[in-house]
Amino acid sequence: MEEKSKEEILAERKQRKAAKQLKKKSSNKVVNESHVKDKIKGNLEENLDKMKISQCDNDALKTSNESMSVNPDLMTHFLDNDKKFNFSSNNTSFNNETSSNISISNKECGSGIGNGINTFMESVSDNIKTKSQLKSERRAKQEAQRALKTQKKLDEKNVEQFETSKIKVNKLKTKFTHKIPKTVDVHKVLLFSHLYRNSSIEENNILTNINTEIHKAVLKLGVQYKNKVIIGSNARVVALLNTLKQVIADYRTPTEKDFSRGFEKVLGDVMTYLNNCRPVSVSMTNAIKFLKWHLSQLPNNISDREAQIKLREAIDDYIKEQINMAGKAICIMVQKKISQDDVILTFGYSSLIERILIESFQVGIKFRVIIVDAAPLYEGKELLRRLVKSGLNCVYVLLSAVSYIMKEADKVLLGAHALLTNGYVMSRAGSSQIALIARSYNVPVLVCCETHKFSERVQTDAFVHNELGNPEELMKADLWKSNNNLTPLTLMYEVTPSNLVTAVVTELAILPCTSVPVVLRVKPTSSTLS
Amino acid sequence: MPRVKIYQFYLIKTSILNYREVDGSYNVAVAVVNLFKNLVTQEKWNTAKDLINLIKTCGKLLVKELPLQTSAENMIRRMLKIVRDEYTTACHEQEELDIQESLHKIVTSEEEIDDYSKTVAELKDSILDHISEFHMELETSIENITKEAIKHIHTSEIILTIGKSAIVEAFLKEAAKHRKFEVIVCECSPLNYGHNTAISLSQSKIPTTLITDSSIFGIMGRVHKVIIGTHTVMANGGLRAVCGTHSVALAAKYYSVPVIVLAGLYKLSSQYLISHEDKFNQFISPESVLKYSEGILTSLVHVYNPTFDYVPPELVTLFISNAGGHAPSYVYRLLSEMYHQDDNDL
Amino acid sequence: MEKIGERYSLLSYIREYFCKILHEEKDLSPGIAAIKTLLYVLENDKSETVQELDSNFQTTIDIMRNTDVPVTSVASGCELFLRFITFAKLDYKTFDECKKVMFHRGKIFMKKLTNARGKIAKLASTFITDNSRILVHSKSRLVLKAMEHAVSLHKHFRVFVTYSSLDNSGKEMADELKNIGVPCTVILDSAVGYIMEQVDMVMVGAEGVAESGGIINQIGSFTMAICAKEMKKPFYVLTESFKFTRLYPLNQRDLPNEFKYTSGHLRKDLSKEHPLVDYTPPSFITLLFTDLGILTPSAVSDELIKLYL
Amino acid sequence: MNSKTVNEKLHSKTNVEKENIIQAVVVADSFNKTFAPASHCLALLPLVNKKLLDYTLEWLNIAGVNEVIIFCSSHVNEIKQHLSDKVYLSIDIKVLVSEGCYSFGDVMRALDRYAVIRNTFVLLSVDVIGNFNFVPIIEKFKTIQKNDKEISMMTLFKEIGNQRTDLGNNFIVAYNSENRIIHYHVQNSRNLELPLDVVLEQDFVEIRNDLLNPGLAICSDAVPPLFSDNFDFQTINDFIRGMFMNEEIIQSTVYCEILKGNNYVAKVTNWPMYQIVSQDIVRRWTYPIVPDISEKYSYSKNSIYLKNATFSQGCRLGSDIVIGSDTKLKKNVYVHNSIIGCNCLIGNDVIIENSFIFDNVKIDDNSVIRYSVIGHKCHVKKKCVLEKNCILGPLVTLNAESKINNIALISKTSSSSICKLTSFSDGCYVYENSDSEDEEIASLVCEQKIHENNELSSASEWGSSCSVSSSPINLLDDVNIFYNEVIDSLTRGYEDKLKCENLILEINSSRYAYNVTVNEVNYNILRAILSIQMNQEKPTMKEILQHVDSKLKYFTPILRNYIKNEEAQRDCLPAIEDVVFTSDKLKTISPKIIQFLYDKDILSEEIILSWFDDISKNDVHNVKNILIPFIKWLNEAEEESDESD
Repeated sequence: MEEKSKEEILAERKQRKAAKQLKKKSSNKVVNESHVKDKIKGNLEENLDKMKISQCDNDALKTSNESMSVNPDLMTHFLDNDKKFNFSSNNTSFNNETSSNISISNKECGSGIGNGINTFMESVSDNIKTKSQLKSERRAKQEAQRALKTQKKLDEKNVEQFETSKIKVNKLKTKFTHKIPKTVDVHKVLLFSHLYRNSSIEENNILTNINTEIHKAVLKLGVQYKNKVIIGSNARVVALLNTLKQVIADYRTPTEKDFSRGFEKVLGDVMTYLNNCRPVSVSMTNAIKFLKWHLSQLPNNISDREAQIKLREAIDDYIKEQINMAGKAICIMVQKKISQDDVILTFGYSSLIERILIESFQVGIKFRVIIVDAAPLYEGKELLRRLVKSGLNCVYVLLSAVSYIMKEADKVLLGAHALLTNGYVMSRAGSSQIALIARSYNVPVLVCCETHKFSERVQTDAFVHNELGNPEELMKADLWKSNNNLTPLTLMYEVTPSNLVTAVVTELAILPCTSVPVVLRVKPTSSTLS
Repeated sequence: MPRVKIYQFYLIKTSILNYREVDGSYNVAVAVVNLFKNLVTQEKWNTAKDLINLIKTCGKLLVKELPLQTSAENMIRRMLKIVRDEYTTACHEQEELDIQESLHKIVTSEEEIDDYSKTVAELKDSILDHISEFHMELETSIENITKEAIKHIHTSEIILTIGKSAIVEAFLKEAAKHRKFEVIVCECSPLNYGHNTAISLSQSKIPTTLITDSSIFGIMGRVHKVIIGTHTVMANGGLRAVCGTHSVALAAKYYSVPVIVLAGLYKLSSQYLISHEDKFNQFISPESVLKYSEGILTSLVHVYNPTFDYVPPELVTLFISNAGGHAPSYVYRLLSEMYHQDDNDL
Repeated sequence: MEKIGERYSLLSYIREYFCKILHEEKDLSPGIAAIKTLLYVLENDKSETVQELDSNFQTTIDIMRNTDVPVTSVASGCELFLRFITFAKLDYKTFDECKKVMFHRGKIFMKKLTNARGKIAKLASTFITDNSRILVHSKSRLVLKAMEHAVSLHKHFRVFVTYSSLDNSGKEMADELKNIGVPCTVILDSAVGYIMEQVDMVMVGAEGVAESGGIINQIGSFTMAICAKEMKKPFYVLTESFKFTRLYPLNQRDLPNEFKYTSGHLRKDLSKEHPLVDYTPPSFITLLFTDLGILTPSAVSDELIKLYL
Repeated sequence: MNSKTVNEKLHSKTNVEKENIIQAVVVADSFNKTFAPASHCLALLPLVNKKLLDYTLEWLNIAGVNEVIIFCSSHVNEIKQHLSDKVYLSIDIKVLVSEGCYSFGDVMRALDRYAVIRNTFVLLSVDVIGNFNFVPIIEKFKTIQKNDKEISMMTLFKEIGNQRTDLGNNFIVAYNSENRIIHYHVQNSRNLELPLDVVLEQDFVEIRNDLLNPGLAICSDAVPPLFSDNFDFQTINDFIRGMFMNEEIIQSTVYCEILKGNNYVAKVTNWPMYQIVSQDIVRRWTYPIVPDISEKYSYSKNSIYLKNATFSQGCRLGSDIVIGSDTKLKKNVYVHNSIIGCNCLIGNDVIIENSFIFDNVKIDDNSVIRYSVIGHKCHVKKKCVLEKNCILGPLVTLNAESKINNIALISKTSSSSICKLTSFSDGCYVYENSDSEDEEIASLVCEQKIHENNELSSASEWGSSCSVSSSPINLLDDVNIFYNEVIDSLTRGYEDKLKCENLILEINSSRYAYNVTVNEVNYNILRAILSIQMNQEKPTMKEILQHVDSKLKYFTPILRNYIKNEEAQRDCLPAIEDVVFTSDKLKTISPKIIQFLYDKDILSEEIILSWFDDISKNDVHNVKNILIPFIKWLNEAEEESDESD
C-alpha cells in the first residue's frame, strides 16, 4: 500500500515538473493546477496500464522512468538513421526538451485525437517535436477510451523503434505525405496565402540546417520559439542573445577564415533556422544587426578569445541598456502619467506593461487595472495572475466586452511588437480595436515600446507582413478539416494606425508615433546599424 | 389571486423555452403571440379595458420569466396596440387610426379621454383576426427579408458577420443561390456563436472564414460589407446586439465599410439607452471567461461577461426589416406605428 | 362704429394683458402667455366673420411680437394657435358654434400645454442616473423641473451651469438648483470645452425647435453642442411641443433677425448688436424630450408635417 | 372558467408520462446548529437577502424537476407559512413532516416509510445552491441503469480546482471509465491510500481531489430502503462508503458525475462557506439565479445590487454589495463587500465591511461593523464597534458604544441546545463556545487569512512562472523546484498539523522526482524549515523566537529522519548560514537555534565547533560575536563531560 501511493505521487511529481517547465512564458500553455490534475490522470492511467501489461509488478516507478528515459535515445535512433546526424553529443541537451514535450502532448490530448494527429502532421518537420507528437497521438488515442488496445500497439511500436527505428520513420513519413494535400492545400484564405508556410519546404530547410553544424542551444531555442514556449518580443530577443552568447563561447574559427567572417556565416545559418521555426521578431533583427555591426568592427587578426570577450560584453551591454535600462526609464515616465485612483486598461501580456504596473503600484500609487484578453494566446490570464499575486486590484474581461468596460477606463496602456517608420504600431492582434474603442470613448491610448523595437519597415495593413496562428486552437480540427468551405484563421499581429494612438512612451521621451523616423535618425546605435 | 394562476399556466409553456438563451428571439416572438391568442380566446373579458389590463398583468409575468427576451416585451406591446386599434376603429370609424400623441392631436382633440371602457360588438373577433394577421406577418418576416438579399450582395464580395443570427444565415444562403461571394465570421467569444454560423454557412457551400475577435480590425480593410443581425433595435435606431458588435461597427466605420443590419420588425423596441447595465445588458456567468476551477483567482478578481453591446445609430448604415430598408433615423416612425405610447412601460 | 371702438379698446388692452401674464407668472413661457392672450382675445372678441377674427388675431400677434420678450416661442405658439383655428373652421358650418368649439378646444389646448412640463420632466428624469454629472446652459424651466423630479426620486447627481453672461440667468438657475438640494457649480461660458470631459451629458431647454429638428436657444448652446459631439457626450433637449416652428434655418445667418434680436434692438444697427439666440443643427442633438414623448431630431419634422401638410 | 383551466393543468401533466416525472427530495434541516444564533431554521436562513429554501425551489423550478418534496422535521409551521405565498410555475411542492429525525439517515428512513418515491429522484438538502438542469444528468443515470441494474446512486461533484483550500475539498474520489466510484475517502494529508487491488481490476482509473462534494445525488428508488436496512448510515457519505466497503453484502453501485462549466453548485455548510457562496452569487457564478434576475435588483459595475434603496449625500459604495429594498442609508455611510437586507436603517457615518446584515436592522450613527453577521430586527446603537466574527441573533439590541471582538454569538433566547450561555447586556446572552463546539461554531473567515492562503497555495506555481520572466530560457533547476515543494509541504504540514511521517514520505517522493542528491536534501530540509514565514508581519523578537522554536520542535522527527550522520550534519549547517545569518532578526537568535539542534542531538558538538571555526575564519555575516558565548558554553560542556568520566 505504502509503496503504491508513493508511486502515484511520484508519477504526479514527474508530470507536474514537466508541466511546470512547459508553463514558463507561454500563458496559453499555462497549465493551471486543475489541468495538471488531468495530466496526472493521463499519466496515472498509463502507469496503471503499464502495470497491468507488465504483469502488475508493483514497481510503477521503473516503468514510468522507462517511458521517460526512452525518449532521448529513441530520438537518437530516429535522427541517426534518418538524417545522418550525430546526436550522441546532444543527447543530454534534449532531456529537458522531451520532458517539456511530454507535457505539451498532454495538453493536446486534452483537445482530442484529431487535434493531436493534425498538429502531428503539420510539424513532423521538426524532429524533436515529432517525438512529442508521436506521444501526443498515442495519448490522444488512449484518451479515446482505447487505452488497452493502444497500449499494446504502443509496446509493439516501442519494440520496433528499439530495433529498427528506420521502418518506424518510413512508416511515419508515408503516413505524413499522403495526409499533406488534404490538410494543407485547401484551407488557405486567399488574402493570406503568402503567409502560409509550406511545411514540406520548411522541413527541408530545417533539415539542411541541421546537417550544417548548428549549435544545440540554438536548436533548443528554435523549438521553444516554435512551440511558443518563449513569446513576447522582449523575451525572444533576450533568449536569442543569451543563446548566441553560448554559441560565441563555443565557436572556434576555422583555420583559413578570420573570426568575423566565419561567425557571420554561422550567424546567418542560425537566423535562417530560427526564422523557419518562427518568423523572427523586429527586436531580434535589430539585435542581430547590432551584433553584425560589432562583428564588422572587429579587427581581422583578432584572436578568438578577445573577439568572444568583446562580443559578449557588447551583448551584455545591449541587454542592459536597450532592454533593462530602457524598461526602467519607461516605467518612470509612465508612472508620472498614472495618477491616484486611475483605472488603467491593458491588453494581452506585455512584460514591459507588467513591469510598469507593478513598479507603479509599489511606488504607492493606488489604481485599478482592467485586463482585456483575447484569442489566440490568452496571455492576459498570465498577466492577471502576476498582478493579483503582487496585490493589484484587477478586472478581467475578454475583447468582446471591451466596449462595455471602456467607459470606466482612464488610460489605455498597450505593449508593442514594433514601431514602424510610418508611425504605425505593429502589435498583437486586437490592439487596434482597443485603440478604436478607446477613441470612441475619448480615452487616451499610450503605447509603451523601447526604441530597440523601432523598425525601418513601413507597413499600412495587417496583410502584407504578418503571422498566422494555429487554426486548431480556434476551432476543433475535426469540425473543419473535412469541410473545404470552412477555414479558421488567426492573425498574430496587426498594425494600429498612428491616428488611433495618443502617444508612444519610449525610454527617450513620450512622443507622437509620427516621430518614429526622427528617433531612428537621432538614435546612434540604430543609425550606425543601418 | 386566482386569475394570475391561469396565465401562469400558459407561461409554463414559454418559460420553458430557452430560459437563458440569448438568440432565437423569433421563436419567442411567435410563442408569445400564440400565447396571447389563447389568452384572448380563452379568457373572459368584456371591454377592451379589461383585456388590456389582462394582457398587461400577463405580460409582466412573462417579462419576468424571460428576462433576456425583449422581443417578448415588444410582442406584448404590439398586442396591446392591436387591441387599442381595433377598439378605436370599432368606436369611431371615420376617425383616422393614428391615436399617437401628436401636435395635430393636441390641436384638434375634443374632451374625449377614451379609457377603452365602452363595450363594442364582436371586438373579440376583429382582434383575433388582427392578431392572426400579425402572426402571418411574423412568419413571413424572415422570408421577406431574405428576398432583399440579391439586392445587396454582388458577386465576389467579401462579407463580414458576427455571432449567430438566423436571419443573417438565411439571407446569405439565399444570396448564395445566385451569387458567388465569401463570408468572414467573427467567432465572438466567449460564447463562440460564430462557430455555428460558420459551420452552417460552409455546409451550404459558401466559402467561409472563421476569425478570432482579435482579427476583426486587421481584416476589415478588405471587407466590402458588414451584414449583422441584432437582438433589439432601440428607439433611437441604435442596436442592442451581441457583444463585440460595437468593435465591428467601429472598425467598419473606420474603413467606411457599410453596415447593414437585418432585423424583423418584432425586434423594434421602444427602449432608449439609459445606462449600460440596468435593463440594457445581461451579465451571464463568468465561467466562460475565467473558469471557476481556476481556483482562488476567481475570488480575487472581478470578471465581467456581458451579453450585449450598444451600437449607436450613427454607426449603422441601413436597416433591412420585413417592411423594406430604412435609415436608422426612420426607426422612430416605425415605432410610433407599431406601439402605443401608453404601453411603453408595462 | 362702436364695434370698431370695442375692437380698438380690446386690442389696445392686449399689450398690457400679455405683459401682465408674463409679469405675474415668472416661470411661464412667453409662448404660452401669447396663446393665453389669443384665447383671451377669442373670448372677448365680438366679430361676426372668420376673416374679422383672423385679422384681430393677426394684429394681436403683431403687437405681442413687438414687445421686448424673446419672440421665438411667441411666434411658434401663435402659429400653432392659428393652425388650430383653421382646423376648427374646417369642421363646422356656422360661425357661432365654430367659435364655441374653438373656445372649448382652446381650453383643452391650454390644459395640455400646462401639463406638458410635468410629462417632459418625467421623461427626462429617467435619463438622469445616480452619480451622473450634467452640464446645463443658462436657465431653463424645463431642465429645472426635470431635475426637481429626479431629486424627488432620490437620485444623486451634480450639475454644472454656464453663467450665460448674456443675462446672467445661469446664476439664478444655480440658486434654484441649490434650493432643491442639487450640488451645482457655475462656470464661465468659455469654460464649456474644459468642463465637457468631466460631464456625462448635456441638458438644455429650447426657445424654438426648427423643422430640421435643430433648436433655437440662448446663445452658447451651439458651442456647447459642438463640444459635446467632439467629446461624444449625449446632448439632450427638453422642450414643449408648441415650440415647434415651421422654419428651416440653413445656418446662423439664415436665422430671421426678429428671432435673434428683441424688437428694441431690431431698430438699431444690428452689426453692433449681440444676438440673443443661436441655431443648433440636428446633427448635434441626441434626443429631444417633448410632451409628445422622446423624439429623435428627425421625428420633429415628422410631427410638423403631420400638422401642416 | 377555473374548472376549465384546472382541466388544462391536469391535461398538461398527463402528457408528461407518469413515470417520467422527476421528483426532488429537499431535506430542510441540517441537524446541526452551525448557524445559530443568526437563524435557528436552516431553510429560512437568508443568503443574499433570500431564504435558502427559495434558492433551492427557484433552482428546481428551472431544473426540469416536476415535483418537489420538502422534508422537514422542525420549524414546520414557519416553513409552511413561508411557502404559502410562493408561486413556482413548473413544480408542485409537497411538504412532508416527521418529528424526531436527528440525522439525514433518519430522514431517508422516514422517506421510505412515507413511500412517496415513484422513481429515480434528486436528493439534496436545503443548503445546496445550484443553477443547472437535472434532465441530462438523469438521462445519463438512466442509460447507466440499463447496463448496470445495481446502480443506486449517482453523486454529483463540482470541479473547483485544487487551489480552493478554502472550500474544504478534503476528500479523494477514484472512479473508473464508467464513472463508477471505486474509492472514496475523506482525508487531510495530501497522500492518498488506494487499495491496489481495487485499482488493478480497472483498466482506467481517475483519481481526483480537486472536487467539491455538495451532498447532492441522483438516487434510484432503491436508496430509501437501503437506508432502512442499514441503520448505521447517517449521511450520504456513509452511504457511499458503505456501498464499496461491503459491496458483496449490499448489491448496489455508486456512480459519480463531475459538474463542469456553467453548472454551479455549492453547499452552505458553515459560515466560511456562507461567505464564499454569497460572494459567488454576487459575482454571478450562480447565473441565472442572481439577484437582478430573480429578485429584480438593479445591477451595476463592481457587482453592486440595489433595489430602491435610498441614499443620502456622501454615501460611498465599494464593491460586491447588495442592498435590499426600502433600506435607508444616511449621510457618509461606507459599505464594502457586504449584504444588507430589506428596510434597514443605517445611521450617519456608519462603516460596514465584509458583513451580513439581515432584514429590518437598525444601526445608529458612527457604528463600525466588520466581518460580522447581524440577525434581523437587531438594533445596534450609537458608536458600537463590532470587529471580526460577531454574530448577533435576531432581536438583539446592543447598547451604545459597546465594543465586541472575535467570536461573540449573541442571542435573545436563553435556551440553547449547543452550549451554555452567559448573560450579556439587557436580556441578551453570549454563547460560550465550549471547547467541544469550537469546530462547530465556525466563525467568518477574515479577508487577510484568505489572502495568505492564496499566496501559499499559489506560491509554488506562480513562483516558478515568475522567476522565468527575467531570463526566459532558464529552466528552474530541479533543486529549486524541490526546495519549493518541500517548503509547500512543510508549511501545509505545519499549519494543519500533519504527521511528520507523511511529510517525510512526500519529501522523499519529490526528492526522487527531481533526483536530488542526499546532501542537497539535507541542506534544503533545514533551509526550508527555517525559512517558513510566520503569519503576522513585523513580529516581535519574542514571537519570532517562539515561532522558530515551535517549528523546530514540530519538525524534529523530520530532521532526525534525514540528518543521521556527520556528513548530513555538515550538509545542513550551511542552511543555517544562508537563512539565519542573512536575516538580522534570526541572526540574533542563531545561538538558540543551534543549541536546540544540539540538544536534540541533531548536531554533534564536534561538527558545530569545526563549523564555527570555518565560518569565523572569514566572518562574512559577522556572527562570530553572537555565537561566541554559545561556543564557549559548548566547550565548557565538553570539558565537564570529560571531567565527569
